[in-house]
Amino acid sequence: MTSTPAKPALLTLRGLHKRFGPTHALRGVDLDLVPGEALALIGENGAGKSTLVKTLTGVHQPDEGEIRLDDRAVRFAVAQDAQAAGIVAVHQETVMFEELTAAENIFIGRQPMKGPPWLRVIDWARMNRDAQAALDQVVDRETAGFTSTTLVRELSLAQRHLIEIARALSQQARVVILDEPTAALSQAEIRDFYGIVRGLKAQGVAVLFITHKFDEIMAVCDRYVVLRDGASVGTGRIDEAQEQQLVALMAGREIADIYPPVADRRGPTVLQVHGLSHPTEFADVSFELRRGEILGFYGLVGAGRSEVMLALMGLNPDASGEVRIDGKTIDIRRPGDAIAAGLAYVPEERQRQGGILGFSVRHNISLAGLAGPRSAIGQSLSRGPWLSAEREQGLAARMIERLRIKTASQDTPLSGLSGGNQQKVVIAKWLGLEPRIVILDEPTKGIDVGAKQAVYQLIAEMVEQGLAVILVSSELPEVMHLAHRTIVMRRGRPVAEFAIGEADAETIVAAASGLHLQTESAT
Amino acid sequence: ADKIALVVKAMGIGFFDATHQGALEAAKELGDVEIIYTGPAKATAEGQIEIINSLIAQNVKAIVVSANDPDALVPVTKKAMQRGIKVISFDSGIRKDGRLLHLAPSNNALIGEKLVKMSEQVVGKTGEIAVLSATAQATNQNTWIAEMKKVLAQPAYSGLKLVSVVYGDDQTDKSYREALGLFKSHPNLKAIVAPTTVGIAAAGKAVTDEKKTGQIFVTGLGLPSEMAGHVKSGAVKSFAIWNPIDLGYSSIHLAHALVKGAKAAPGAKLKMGRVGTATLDKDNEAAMAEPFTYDASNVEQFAKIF
Amino acid sequence: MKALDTWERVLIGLIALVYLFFGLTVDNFLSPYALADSTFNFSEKALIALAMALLIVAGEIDLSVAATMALASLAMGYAMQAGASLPLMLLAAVATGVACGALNGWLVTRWKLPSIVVTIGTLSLYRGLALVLLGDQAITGYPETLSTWGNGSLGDLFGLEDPTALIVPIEFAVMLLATLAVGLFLHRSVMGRRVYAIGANPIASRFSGIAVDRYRLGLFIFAGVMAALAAILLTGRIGSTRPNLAMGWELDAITIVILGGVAIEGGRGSIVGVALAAVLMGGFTFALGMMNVAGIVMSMIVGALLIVSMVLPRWLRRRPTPKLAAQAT
Amino acid sequence: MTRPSLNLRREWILLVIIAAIALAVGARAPVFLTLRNGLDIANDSAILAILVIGQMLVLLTRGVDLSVASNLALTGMLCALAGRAWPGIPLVVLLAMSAGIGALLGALNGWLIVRFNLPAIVVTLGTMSAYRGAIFVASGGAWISDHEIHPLIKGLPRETWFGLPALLWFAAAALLFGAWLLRWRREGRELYAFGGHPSAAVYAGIPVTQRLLMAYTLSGLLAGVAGLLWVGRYSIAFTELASGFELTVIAACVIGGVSIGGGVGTVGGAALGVLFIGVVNGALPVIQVSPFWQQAIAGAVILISVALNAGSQRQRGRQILERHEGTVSASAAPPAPPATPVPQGNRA
Ligand SMILES: Nc1ncnc2c1ncn2[C@@H]1O[C@H](COP(=O)(O)OP(=O)(O)OP(=O)(O)O)[C@@H](O)[C@H]1O
Ligand SMILES: Nc1ncnc2c1ncn2[C@@H]1O[C@H](COP(=O)(O)OP(=O)(O)OP(=O)(O)O)[C@@H](O)[C@H]1O
Ligand SMILES: [Mg+2]
Ligand SMILES: [Mg+2]
Repeated sequence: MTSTPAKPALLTLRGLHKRFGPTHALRGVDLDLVPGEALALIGENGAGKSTLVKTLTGVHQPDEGEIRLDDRAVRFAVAQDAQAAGIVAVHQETVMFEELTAAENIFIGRQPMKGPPWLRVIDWARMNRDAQAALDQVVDRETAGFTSTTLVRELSLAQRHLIEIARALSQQARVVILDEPTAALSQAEIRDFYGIVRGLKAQGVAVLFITHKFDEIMAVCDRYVVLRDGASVGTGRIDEAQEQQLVALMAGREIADIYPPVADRRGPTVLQVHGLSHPTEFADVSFELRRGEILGFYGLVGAGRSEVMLALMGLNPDASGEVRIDGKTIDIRRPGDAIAAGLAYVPEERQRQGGILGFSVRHNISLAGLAGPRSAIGQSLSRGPWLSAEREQGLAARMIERLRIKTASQDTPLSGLSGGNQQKVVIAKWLGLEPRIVILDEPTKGIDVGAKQAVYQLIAEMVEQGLAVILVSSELPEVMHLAHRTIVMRRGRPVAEFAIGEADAETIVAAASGLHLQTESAT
Repeated sequence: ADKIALVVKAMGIGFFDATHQGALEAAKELGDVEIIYTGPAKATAEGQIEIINSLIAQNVKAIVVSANDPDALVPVTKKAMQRGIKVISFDSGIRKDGRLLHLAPSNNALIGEKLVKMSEQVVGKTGEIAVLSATAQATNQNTWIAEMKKVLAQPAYSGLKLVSVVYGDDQTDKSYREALGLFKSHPNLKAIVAPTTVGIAAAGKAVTDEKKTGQIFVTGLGLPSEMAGHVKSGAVKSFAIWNPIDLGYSSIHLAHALVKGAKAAPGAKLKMGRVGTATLDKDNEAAMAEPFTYDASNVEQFAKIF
Repeated sequence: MKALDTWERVLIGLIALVYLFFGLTVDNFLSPYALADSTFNFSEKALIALAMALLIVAGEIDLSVAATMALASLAMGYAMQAGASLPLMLLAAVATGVACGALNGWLVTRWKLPSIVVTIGTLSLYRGLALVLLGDQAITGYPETLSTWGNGSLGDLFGLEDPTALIVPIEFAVMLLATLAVGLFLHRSVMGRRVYAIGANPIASRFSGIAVDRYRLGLFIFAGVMAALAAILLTGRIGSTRPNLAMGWELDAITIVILGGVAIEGGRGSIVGVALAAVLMGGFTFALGMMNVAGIVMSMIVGALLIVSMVLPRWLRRRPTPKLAAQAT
Repeated sequence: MTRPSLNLRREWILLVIIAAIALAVGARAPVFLTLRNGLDIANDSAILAILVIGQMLVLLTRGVDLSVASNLALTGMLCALAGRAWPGIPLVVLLAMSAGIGALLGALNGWLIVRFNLPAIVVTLGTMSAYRGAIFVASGGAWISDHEIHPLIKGLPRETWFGLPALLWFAAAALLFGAWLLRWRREGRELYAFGGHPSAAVYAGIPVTQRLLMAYTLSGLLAGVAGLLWVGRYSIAFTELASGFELTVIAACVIGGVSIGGGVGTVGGAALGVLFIGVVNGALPVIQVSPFWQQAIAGAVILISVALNAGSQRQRGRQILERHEGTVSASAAPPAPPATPVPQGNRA
């Protein structure tokens, strides 16, 4: 199972440890990066992958252990030290400066200078040119839709990711670290991205690639290292590895099929949406949802699905259209109205929109129950206007048990949980309200296989109990396996609808991207 | 020794530092008196109330105040008097029921007249004058301006025209800007009367800076030490002020007399050491002396004193 | 979110220290009269500090509270001059407070403006309006009842034979009541929990169904009401209204709130801490006053105290410099 | 770098408003439109401009420096004391002293903020009182008045160089320095970056601590120099000098479009903010607006200008739906990918 790299390693880690107060995030990581190879770093949420990246790039300092570059021990006190040593990273959180241009984002801190030594100033012209060249490597200038002088705040999430990759490329790096760089990219862009990684390898760069998607690992990586609970637990060559085996390593147990069977017990229609429109984001969205049904919303990133869901929740004040629940038209102006009508929304951006990081797990779980002014359970969580500590604790305990949330205690702040468990807390917040319709927006974005399976299991249980579920997802397998019906959106409009098993992947992607694909054999 | 507190409008004002000097002189003369010199950071009534509260707690024998607000201090000084502390006001008074007596630095009517006379001296029989005052709430300034207006209404001064009253808030930069504003909005202005030590200095500066010396004159109430330079430059011909040292000195004598059992009642005559005797009027008020005029002949000499 | 945390214990310790130290070194500092008088230094400020604490916990700030006090007092004075009865005068003050707070809240919520900028503007506006309306005049002649509220003790209020029997000042009692009420609201009520949530993450709060903007508006209005209450007491205490009433108090109130352990970035803090900080600052400045320390030096000491109170716990914990990255994650 | 058209537009609007006010006032009082008056206003605004540049650097980092006015007064007082104590002191030494003391006080703010990770508003609130009190301690509460101020200090603001008052040259130098730093130097760009996204700045390898220290130190330095000029111009130094001026400085920044939220603002805009305040302050006495109105008007102006600011910023955003023809606006959303099919396959 273990394998030594073919060439001498460029960067070696031995016995790396990192603690955040009580959290022991890294407990002994060994890893070798070799020029011209891509190493996949895989592991469940909270395994410590991002912490490792931050330690490697000088954002954090290791408590113990050693980083060797070219066989010499090094220490990076701050991020520039690592950059100077040729180690660059695309971090998991997008780190963009919205008010600066793409070129400045690419060259921040190392802008080309000109002029005599006593009056060095930024060479804007050269910087813009060089930045454009770096962008051209990453994306076709025609399809990019922006240039090096566009302000980043005008760009979409995917476009921002492209700039980050360009930033990494422009640095003459010897080691490039990519922490889930594809999370916001469309299928087409991911394919371009493969080309970029291959190009890097050809130039002799050592690549460390972090992702939760196995097809990406298979496509570009040469070796893998599995991280579990902050320790490296296995390494080997990709071409000798089995997906099942990796999953087992990550989870520390066997995981059979991650998609649970979904029963078809669809009941009467609960939700009818008619002609939902918005001046700039979406138009003519109409659909129906039945009890016990999972309705998928598929589309490329930025297709407008989230905006539609925000409108349903009364979070999009400019939207108009008709929404009926149980045949009764309801007027949703603010989230409180939607919640009172039995809707619940697990938003896409977990940390920004979903949970309150500084609040304890318990307070996060009880938040919606205490917030909804007219919700039935809101009454039972409190005594009139006063908080009831026992009831709150009771609810939190039930939810932690039911969703198998891994947390030290109810009082742990949400920020102390791994991504997958944070997601479960956000879901628990809504389940405590006993809603009738649950909207899950990219519920498995950036969470590991084990946590994904748990979320799918939860969805299956929800429909079992007669809930209606809307599942917004950019992962095709997810909607294809779980949704009874799938609506495909493109550029703010629903463009197609498929029942389960009715269409194959190619057809659905074609609808989503608006392209008529020639079927091509697998590459 | 008996503790007597001298509470001023705000710390760090030259005028009051001079009264402190006088107070110390009186204390030395009287022998058994200890002076506490204090005041708030900003010239507010609230700040003075806090200070008086803590003075009450210290069991001082007497409190001598120059009030930032004649009414606001009444409740707290009443409380002090209930607890046996003698409260008098000086310079800027407290309402009648909030103190035993008030020692005015001078007679308000006399000050008003003085201000008008000094401007007539530089302007002549006819011409435009303007007032640059302290804050719009300042009690004594407002009284003096009112008195000035009364004097100006007399036929003898019909040629003098008061064209504007502006407020520099006792801030140098604002007073300076207000003075510049006066130059612009009143091209024929002949004199600026500033009955406040901050304002008169700032106005003098503005005149010098704008090279309007000889064209516009500044007059009003100022301290010799602060005004000597302006008199020399010619921006100021003459200005007036009562003697703050004597004012502090006399107040302490009065307070001491009350502590020693003298009664403050209309018509009472109280000794003020070397300054003489104060006679209380029907409101238990006494005035010290007519303001004294300073000009090139004597300002240098007094600048060394206050 | 707990009411009694480590910081509150530190404050209690400091208060004990201040009263012990000055009690031993300054004559009369611990006499009942001095203790009662010292509460006047902070009672009204504590009232606006309570409202300020709620705002800061919710991630907002109101620099215009003291200027609102001036306008509220002014309204009360005008009502009196128009011949209104005492209840009507109070109503006028409160209505003015509500209007000022509502304008702040409306600007912040409707126009999505940062409250610090809005209230710098309204600070000038309200103070300026008071100047426009009152100019160099003052309003005096308030009814005796008002003066009793401002200056009297509970003994006076209950008409006890021997007024020394209960020398707790009415203002201090009002402050204690208000602390209790605001404390219960913030720490024990559902709405208080929502205030914390809004301060900690306004977006997630809105997504969870909290009517964030209504709460913000409500808190600004509450600040206006508390400013009106403080203005009524202060006007009663000093018996006059001037445009520069309570000048600069907004900074004192913020200092109390910060000293009380409320995080300026919102989401954390307790009312007990704020009340303790008010007592600490009041007692400390009163003691300095009894030692005849100049007012400006006193404010210098308070400024230094504010910084030390924040630096000290971090210094003692001896952590390495926290990375700024940790703030955003 | 293409600045977005929106920003430019609001600067033009501000300029137009300033011009309109000047013309309107000039119509009532022609003296307002003379060169003399223009110079007066510029002279009056010069010190404000110097302070605004410093404050802007700090605001860009999401911070705020409430202690500028106290710093100004303390430095000014110390310089005045030094001038009184050593009559032979050369001007260069005085200038270096003002810059040095100011920078030191600013650096203390910065150090407290970065070393203990404290919010700037609280730290500078504290130092605002502390520095102010230090003036009292240093001077014993006394005024240093006209004849005690060193002639060189008094002379400096009244100097004329190349036909323009020295104060204007100081302001111009500060503005140019600001523009140079913020537009042409990495350090300046990094302030924008840090203010736009503090944690990203750490990842991007920006030396965050140094940059913050730099911003506060420069703010202090400029305040110190402004202190020397202030004391010279009004030839007086006392404890309450320039008290409350920090709010005017912040107001000028805000009116000029520098965001309190960090990362947004231009030197040109800030300069216009200063000019605006200068023109309004200069106009009110000239047209004899009751002095009681001045503060209320200042407040209303701040509110209106930030509301306008917010209004113009709200319109930005993305657009998913295709736009109708002819509605292409300046703040264009990224155009859609072309419809021409790029042959490609997809495997799920
Ligand atoms: N700054 C921090 N302070 C405290 N704990 C932290 C910090 N950063 C990470 N952790 C904790 O360290 C552990 C590892 O987190 P990390 O982000 O490295 O996981 P990951 O493998 O990248 O997960 P994911 O796949 O969700 O990105 C988690 O328990 C996390 O809560
Ligand atoms: N450039 C951007 N700037 C700011 N927010 C963005 C940007 N791009 C996307 N978002 C955020 O993400 C959401 C995008 O959702 P949208 O409805 O546009 O597409 P979608 O089909 O849900 O795709 P996805 O959610 O996968 O991005 C928006 O609600 C917005 O909050
Ligand atoms: Mg990660
Ligand atoms: Mg989405």
